[in-house]
Amino acid sequence: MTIVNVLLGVGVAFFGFVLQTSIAGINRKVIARLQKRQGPRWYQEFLDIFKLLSKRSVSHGWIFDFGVIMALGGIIATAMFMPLTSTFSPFGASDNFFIFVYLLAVGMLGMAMSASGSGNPWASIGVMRALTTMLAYEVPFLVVVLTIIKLTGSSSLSAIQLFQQTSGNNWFIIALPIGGIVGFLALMGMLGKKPFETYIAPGEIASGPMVEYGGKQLGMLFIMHEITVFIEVSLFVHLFLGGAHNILEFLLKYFVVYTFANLISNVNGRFKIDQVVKFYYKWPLIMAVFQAVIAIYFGWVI
Amino acid sequence: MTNSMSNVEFVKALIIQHVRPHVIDIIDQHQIGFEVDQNEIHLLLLALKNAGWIQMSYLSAIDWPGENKFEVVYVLFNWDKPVYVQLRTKIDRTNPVIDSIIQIYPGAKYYERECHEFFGIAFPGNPDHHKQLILEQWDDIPPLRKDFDPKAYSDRKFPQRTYTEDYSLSNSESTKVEKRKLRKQRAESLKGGKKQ
Amino acid sequence: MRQMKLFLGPQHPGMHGNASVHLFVDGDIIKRSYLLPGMLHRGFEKAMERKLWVNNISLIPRVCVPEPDINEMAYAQGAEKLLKLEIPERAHWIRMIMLELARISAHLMSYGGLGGPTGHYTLMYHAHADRNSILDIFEKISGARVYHQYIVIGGVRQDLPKGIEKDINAFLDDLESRYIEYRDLGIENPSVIARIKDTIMLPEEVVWELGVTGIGMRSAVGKPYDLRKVMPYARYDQVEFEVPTSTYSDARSRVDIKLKELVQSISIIRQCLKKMPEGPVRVKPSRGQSMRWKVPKGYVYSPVESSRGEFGYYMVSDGGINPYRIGVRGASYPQGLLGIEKYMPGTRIDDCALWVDTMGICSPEIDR
Amino acid sequence: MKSTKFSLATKLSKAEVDRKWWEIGDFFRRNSLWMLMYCTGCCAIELPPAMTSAYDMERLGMGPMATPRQADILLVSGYLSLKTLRRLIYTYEQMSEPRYVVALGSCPINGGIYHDSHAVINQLDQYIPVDVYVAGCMPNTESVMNGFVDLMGQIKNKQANGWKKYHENFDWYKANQITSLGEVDVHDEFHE
Repeated sequence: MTIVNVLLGVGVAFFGFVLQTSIAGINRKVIARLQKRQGPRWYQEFLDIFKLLSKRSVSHGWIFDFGVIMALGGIIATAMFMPLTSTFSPFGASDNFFIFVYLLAVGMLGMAMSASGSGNPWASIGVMRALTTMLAYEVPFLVVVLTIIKLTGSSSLSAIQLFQQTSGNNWFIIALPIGGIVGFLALMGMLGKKPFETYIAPGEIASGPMVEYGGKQLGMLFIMHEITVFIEVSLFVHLFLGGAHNILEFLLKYFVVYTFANLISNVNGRFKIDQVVKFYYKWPLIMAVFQAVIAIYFGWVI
Repeated sequence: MTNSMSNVEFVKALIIQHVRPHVIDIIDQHQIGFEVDQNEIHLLLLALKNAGWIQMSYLSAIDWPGENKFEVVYVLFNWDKPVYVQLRTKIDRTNPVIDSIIQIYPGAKYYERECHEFFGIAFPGNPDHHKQLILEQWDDIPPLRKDFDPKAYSDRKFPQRTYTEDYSLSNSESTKVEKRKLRKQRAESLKGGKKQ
Repeated sequence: MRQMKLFLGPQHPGMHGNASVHLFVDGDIIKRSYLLPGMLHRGFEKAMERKLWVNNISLIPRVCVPEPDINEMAYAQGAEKLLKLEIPERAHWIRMIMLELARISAHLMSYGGLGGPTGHYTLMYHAHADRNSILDIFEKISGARVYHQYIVIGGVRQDLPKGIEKDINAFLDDLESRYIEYRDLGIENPSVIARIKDTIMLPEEVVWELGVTGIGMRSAVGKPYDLRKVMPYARYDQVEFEVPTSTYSDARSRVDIKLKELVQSISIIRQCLKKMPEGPVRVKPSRGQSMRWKVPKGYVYSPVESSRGEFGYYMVSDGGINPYRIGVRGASYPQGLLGIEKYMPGTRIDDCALWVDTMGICSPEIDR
Repeated sequence: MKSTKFSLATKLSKAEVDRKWWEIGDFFRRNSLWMLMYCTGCCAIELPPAMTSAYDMERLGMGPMATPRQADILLVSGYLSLKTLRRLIYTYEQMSEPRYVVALGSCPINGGIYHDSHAVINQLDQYIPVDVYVAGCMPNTESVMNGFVDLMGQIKNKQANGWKKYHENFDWYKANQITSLGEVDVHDEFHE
């Protein structure tokens, strides 16, 4: 681990932020067309974030401020490990899947801590819901990913990508179709897309954890959110869509996955929190276990 | 038409069976009004409710300072025999008290509260009738009484906008153009936007 | 048991209008709740006493903002009853067109409002886009988008503009062609169904206890209790329409009835456009008298079926040029105040905004 | 002889640097105005067309926000009863700076049609500073949108400094609030 690795990692995090923010902006335009309107400029998300950073902010005690920094730092640290293609990875072979799972939680917990520190009851409800949703989608997702790790024999993302790119092997979304569906459902939950967007829910709990944030803290949370989305979508691309040979392929896959999730999100309402948990523990979990059984014990892999 | 007219007649017969109303006014084939004594209201409401007038549409009061009376109004409706029945009763204005009807029509709870707030009529039997509902920190007589002047209250409490320039065109003919120009100038000066 | 107090409103994206629901929650379950009204109190009933009968026409549409025309209709109808005034035949039909257009607009707004609490913003955008074309039609007819002041005592303010039939028909065809799409987007959508089915119940005995009218009542009772049918005003007895009902009143069946009523309204407007006779549209007081228009002594209650239920004006005249007292019976009074206090506890925080939306609670008419 | 073209400017003073940064901030602020959806009155009914497909406010980078902390514009849509004014003042003081106020309709200007009402205030800028007024009862959606464009122009020209005025004349505003409201912060004793 040299200074070059660290610099590369920071570069990846920055690249992820720019990429995701642009794609989110383009997606806002796509969604606007779905809703019969013109939509904002494609760089609107950048303007929003920089505007928030330019505002004065109110503090609610040091936990509130520190939690935001912890969240942002945790997420940047996670993004630093993210490989972009099968050959480019900032920290070489340390791009283990479990690093992402654990480091993502640091960011989430930082946000939870900070939101609870604000003392607003809506924020506590939002945090409670966010953590409950996390528990719900992680279980089926981990079962599917463990199946993939068992099949590949490695938990490194680069290795998983290379395995899929080797001739004779399919992408895992084709090889494990049921698992692919479960993975995508879990991705929707991770991204906070609509049927599972219980913890932001402006119409119910007034944007949940974000209720007390304004100005710079909200700006940092937005940056954190963009990088989180980058990590999650990249994980899906690498795990299920065969990764990428070069950066263009990565961009294309990334855009397709994110836009598809967004389109589904915008023709759906949102569930209640108990429905989300019941949903994930019912069909996706059964499907994931079923997929694991037939893939590992019977070896039925397409 | 005859059928619906008979509904009104039915109500009239029903009421006369119980009490002798002071006034009966038949407004049209779907509406009839009675003025009765204060102590007969509950009896009549119960009788009407049993006869199918199960919906209480409206409850309010009218202030008659000349007679020193409040007139409390109950409007009931029956969906099967479509007739609106207004029951009115006059109560004393200096000490306005009338028993609550929430035992008969639970939906009247908030109407009574509102009536207390706007007129100052007390409804014993309604547990919350004295609490404030719509107004907050009210510091005057109940606002819907006739002797309350909202304009005076507003002038006293809220600052008014004062206009330094007079733009009315009722003056002599010659200044009209000038005034219009002034007005235009001021409008321009108020404009924000990109033109500046 | 520790309860947390939450303020849903007045500034909350889930609240329609400026009202506040105070919730005491235990976890996610509401234990106690009440509505705090009064944020929109303007003293209408007092203001109307201070103005002339004619002046009030400009004031009354502001009582209920999403559907202003019913106010004008109730007021004009009541004053005509007191005046014993027969208005021209054509005016009745034009009034019906306006009222039904307003009903469609209110239903679309409320259906789009379903998008807020359920998070389905595409539905909201589509419904509001269609509502905007109704507002454009209103602008052509009356010159104003929202507050038309078109239905006045003695008829309507002016005749329909030439060629408006074409616009109205084009709009109705457009709306009707996308009815299935609306259903699929909203109440046939599985994720929305999960939110609105079998929740926010309104049983029949609750209806009678609270005095709920309109869609809330019809969805629970299963009888066509609609003032347009039961005691027809204007010329509703000469058009054919059905009153959709159901006997199981959850949020979904209420929204369903709302959509079915929309279809009926479309058919009523079509019939009106066909059957409308030619002729004058307004009875005016004799020249110079409108400011001194005296209304004979009397008490009248003038009800109108709004999109949310029975909407009535209680009007008292002492024979002068000002109304002596005008009371407004808001259609959402029973379910808005007593309903939230008594029957919202037991539901979840998620349901609260949906409760307000599907029960059809309009805060300006509670506060006046 | 140094080339004038690419020479660095002479060392800027701190005030000038601040001003430059502020101008850059203003660019972002005016292109991404988030408004607080607080439907104080009936003009709020013209906001759904402005926000949704018909006029599409998002073109200008504007959007509704859920809570006062996140918002830049406080949109006073219509008349303000005393009860609302109290909550409006809490809301305004919660918003993070710079904050702007846009008042729709005639009622915040001079009382409008409710000028003689016992519950509606007559002039909003006695209580909180207002940056843009949009007149009309009710203002068309076009004029509402125009009001926002005007606000953007004002931000560009550094005229939208109502929030600074609120700091400078805080005592005057507070005194006015207390004259009309009695008490600004009330415990809500309804039903308790």
